[in-house]
Amino acid sequence: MAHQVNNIDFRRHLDRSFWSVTLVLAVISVILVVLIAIWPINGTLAVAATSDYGIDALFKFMLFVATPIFVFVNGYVVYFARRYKHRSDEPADAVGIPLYGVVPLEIWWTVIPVFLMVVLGVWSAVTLFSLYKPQAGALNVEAIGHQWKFELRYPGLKSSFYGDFYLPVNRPVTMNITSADVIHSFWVPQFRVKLDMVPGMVQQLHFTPTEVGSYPLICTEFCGIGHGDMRTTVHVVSQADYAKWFSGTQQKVAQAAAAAGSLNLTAGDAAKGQAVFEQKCSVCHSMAAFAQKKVGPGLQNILSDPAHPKLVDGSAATPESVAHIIQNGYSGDIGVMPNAQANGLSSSDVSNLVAYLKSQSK
Amino acid sequence: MAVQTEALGHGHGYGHEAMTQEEYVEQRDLRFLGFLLFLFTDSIFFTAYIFAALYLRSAAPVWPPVGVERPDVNLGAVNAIILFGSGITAHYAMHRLKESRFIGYVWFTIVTIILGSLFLGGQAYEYAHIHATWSGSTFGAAFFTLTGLHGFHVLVGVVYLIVTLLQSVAGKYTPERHFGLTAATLYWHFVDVIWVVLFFLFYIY
Amino acid sequence: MDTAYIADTIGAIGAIVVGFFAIRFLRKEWKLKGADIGVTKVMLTLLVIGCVEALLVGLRIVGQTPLSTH
Amino acid sequence: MSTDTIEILRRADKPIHPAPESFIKKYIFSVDHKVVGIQYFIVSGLMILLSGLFAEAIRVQLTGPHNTFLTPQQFDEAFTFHGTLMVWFGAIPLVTGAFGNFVMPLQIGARDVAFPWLNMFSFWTFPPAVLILLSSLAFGAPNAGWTEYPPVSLQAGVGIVFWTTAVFTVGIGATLTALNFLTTVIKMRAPGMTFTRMPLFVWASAVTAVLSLVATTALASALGSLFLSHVFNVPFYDPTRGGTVVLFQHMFWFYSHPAVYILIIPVFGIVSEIIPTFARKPIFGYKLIAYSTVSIALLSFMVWAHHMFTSGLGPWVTMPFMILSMLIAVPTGIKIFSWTATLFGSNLRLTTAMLFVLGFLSTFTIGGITGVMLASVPVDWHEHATYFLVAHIHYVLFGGTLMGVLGGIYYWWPKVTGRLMSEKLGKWHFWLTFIFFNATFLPMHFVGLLGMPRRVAYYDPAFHGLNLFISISAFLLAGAFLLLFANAFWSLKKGPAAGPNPWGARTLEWMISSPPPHYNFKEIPEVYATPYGYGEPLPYSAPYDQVSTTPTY
Repeated sequence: MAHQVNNIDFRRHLDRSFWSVTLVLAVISVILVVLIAIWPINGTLAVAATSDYGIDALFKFMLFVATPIFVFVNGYVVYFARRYKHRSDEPADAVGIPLYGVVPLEIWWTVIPVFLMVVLGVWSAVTLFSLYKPQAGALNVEAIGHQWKFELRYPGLKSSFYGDFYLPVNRPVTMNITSADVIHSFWVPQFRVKLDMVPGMVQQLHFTPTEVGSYPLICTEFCGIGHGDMRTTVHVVSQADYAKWFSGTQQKVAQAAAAAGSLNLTAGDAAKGQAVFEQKCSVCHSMAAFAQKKVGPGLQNILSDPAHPKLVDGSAATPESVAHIIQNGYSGDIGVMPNAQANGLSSSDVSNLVAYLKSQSK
Repeated sequence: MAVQTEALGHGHGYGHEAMTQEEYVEQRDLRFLGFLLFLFTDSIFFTAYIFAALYLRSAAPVWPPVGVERPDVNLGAVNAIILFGSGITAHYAMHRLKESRFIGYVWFTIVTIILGSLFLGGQAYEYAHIHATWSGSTFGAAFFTLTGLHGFHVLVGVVYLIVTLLQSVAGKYTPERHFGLTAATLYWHFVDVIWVVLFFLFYIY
Repeated sequence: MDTAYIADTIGAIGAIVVGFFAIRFLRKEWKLKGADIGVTKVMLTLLVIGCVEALLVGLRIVGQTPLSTH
Repeated sequence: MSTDTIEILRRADKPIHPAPESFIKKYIFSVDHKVVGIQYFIVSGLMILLSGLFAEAIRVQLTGPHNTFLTPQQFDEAFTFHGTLMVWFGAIPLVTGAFGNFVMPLQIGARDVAFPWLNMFSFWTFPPAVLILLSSLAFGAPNAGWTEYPPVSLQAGVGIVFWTTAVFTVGIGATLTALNFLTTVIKMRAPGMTFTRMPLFVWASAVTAVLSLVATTALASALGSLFLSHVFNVPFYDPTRGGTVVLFQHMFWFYSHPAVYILIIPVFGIVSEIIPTFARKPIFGYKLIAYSTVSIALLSFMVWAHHMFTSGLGPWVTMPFMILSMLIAVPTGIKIFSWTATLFGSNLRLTTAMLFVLGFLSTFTIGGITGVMLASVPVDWHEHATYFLVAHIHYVLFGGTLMGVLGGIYYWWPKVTGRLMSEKLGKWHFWLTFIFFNATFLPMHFVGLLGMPRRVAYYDPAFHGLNLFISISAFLLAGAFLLLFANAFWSLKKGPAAGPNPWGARTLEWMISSPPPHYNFKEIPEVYATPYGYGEPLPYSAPYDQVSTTPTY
């Protein structure tokens, strides 16, 4: 009962009808491929940064490969379904040709896809590595995801801000992205770049905006009930406009800082500091001996404990160095502490906190 | 044909005792394969957490993190040897039963149960004295999750051995038919060798 | 005497004894056939590795933390 | 392994379990694989309906860019329940528990699965899991999507505890079913049925069982860690205490990528059964189809990180995952080409089941192609977590799994119930499903590429038109399912008797009466060849070599 494979002459089905359908499908594929080739992706979704060219070409290449496969599979399915449909004048138990397989054909449709995938894989890998390559003289911008807004930090701006931001055209940009709470994502469709903003981790995105315009910055990683509205705008502008915006923002930030009050450690109020401590700090710190940890160390006697004359960052414990850590945060072996910005502490909050810590140190 | 249908429709019980030896062997082979697959899938459970422990370790600048201490390695080794030794006694017990030396089987099983319980006691002592907490650090998270899971397996194993012991005293197992014991012994071996990996992971590496 | 020293001695001697029996069983079962024997062989081999671990700890070749006194 | 070890279990006077007499033993706590299969079918079918309702709620919300039909909170719960119910409570139990249980033992000529009691137990983990999950709606439902990435999932209330417990419970059943099936396929095949003579659905079931065995326990550990994080504040995923949130994604996707294949491989099996039956010719390249199933399964364990290309793994980690993911297209392509080639030179009966399978070929091809696009990291950077991804997964899981399953329902319905369904209604059902499926999910590719992220309750008004079109198509797609229920109802009431083999198929389940008797096979057949030799005598021992293979529907 063993079956003889390929023991029938299937070639008589490879007749004129079959080949003309094949030809039609080939023509359709070629037309579609040409249409894809001349299709300006730019017209459908604007291209506004350099990192995209490789990606769009790759996308088109995939469509080149995929289109014939799709056309031929569907075309043959429809053609076979019509040509070989059981007719009412055939006997009820009529069967098709006993064709168990055609080994050369099976080898071909294994080998060709492997080849295509290797080409695609190598091309993708080359593009992938180019995406991770930093550009010389890049503008370093930090973006931090919050529930549900983007915080931006520019070098030269003493403080960060939320919302719309500006990038100079034709200057390489390195975006340093992270998150303060849950996972967010940084996506500008027109730049074709997207990376997750992962808490506890900084990722870099490299690109050069090439087209002046305003583009949406969208969070694509689900981040809670505000996810749907978590978007802002990135404005790509000329160098001159960028300089104008930058100095304007610098002033605004400075004014805001002035309004918040500069850091004056002598003016701290321990009672107010205690309230802030209980609200903001007590999640991670207890007011007990240094060794009694919650997340961070216990903070009692921090300014006078002989067992711990140094702080986690190695500096001697003084009101100034404590204030420094509260303002700038800390990240190292024993954990991560967010900075004053992320904790939502104003300058007066910091000085009140230092006063409170001082009052708790013998 | 009619007779066969009748038999199929109203088959008599297929209980353990009613089986012929050939039927028993057939059932045992099926169950043995099923039990092996169970052990395999259970080992994946540990593997996933071991992967997690290694991942957390690679993410930490120092391991164990500052302020956290590993469990005491010397006592850990003694405890490990207690568990490994119980594997040997379990193996002896199995052999005694196969050789129809029933009293030997009972004694070795009792020793195995005692050693297993001793190991659990050692674990409890360790938990009480370690300078790490479950929620305090990633080392604690990995350590307590994995050793807790293993301890749970040991506990199940001890209960399993007690049950098989009571069953065999009641005369359920014979030198020819003792799949339940084979399974219990295999399970005990499994619990043993998991500790080989965990001991290395938390005490030595 | 230091408790760590006692623990080490017990661990090392125990490892040698248990390892000896494990290897003996392994040698006995090596020639036997059968699915359950095959699995047992794997298990016993791992057990021997465990004994080597414990022995190395007992001889203070590996393992970082000495018995803490507090 | 030899199959002769269970010779006695095959003897006519040794049934694997006696026929039940009481109602409870017959229909509720039944150990018969056929009854368990039907129980799975009913419960998972209900779950799919419920999940579909959640999907429709999502689509109602998205008819307008700032619709107020649902609050964002409710919207998040809706897509979480949609995904969770569909994956773990709908599709996986349907393709493994229902189809696997009913069909696989019949196809290998066994009287039941290896462990009938365990099989019953597996099923009875399922309804409690459903209850646990649904009761979370009363206590603060989980709302971070079916993936439940921390930290956002840990911010939610107690719902996450219900969620992990429910999925854990249903996972126990899935693992035990897999263990059971694998033992059954290895040990209980009819004499003469070597591995290369097994029907392709049996190949698919066995490979799926291996996937479930390895992956489901890994999921259990991921769920466990999430549970511990929430209940005992264990810092696996808390970066402020040294934890790392990406770890969960590794643990979750190590399961959930194979899970996609747990969903689709049984459907490959269903398709491989239906195509030769209605093409009336042997399946093209039997061995290559079987081996490509195995290679898909092997590859599926090495590609999990392709769900995490934007999570910050770095180029050297993502690159191997990318290339391995692309390679999965090769065995998948082999299957599609082989099925298409089977139609060549056939004598095709365009029944409803066959139409669904042809629809499957068309839509699954699109899903496969977009899969390759998502596998390439640079392109994935643009497409990840947008509606392009939503479109892709629905082309694979709806256009693939559900189309194949619908084909399977129309195909095996007469075997299960003994009655035929209406072909006329069935064809209407197919065409409406096919048209509105594509109308629903094809435009999603475009909105995604143009910039609409997934899981948003509000969106850019620029996409309003397309979203409205998608929503209306989705409502009509749901409406098409009413035809299936009408058809089933009609068939149970008035459907013509099917006879043992209405389609003229050649696998073993069609050699016995419909519905099959309690003991399946009075005499266990001996098997001489693959079942797909249309035009040749049946490859079974007497009396099964005398069954008519002339279609009678």
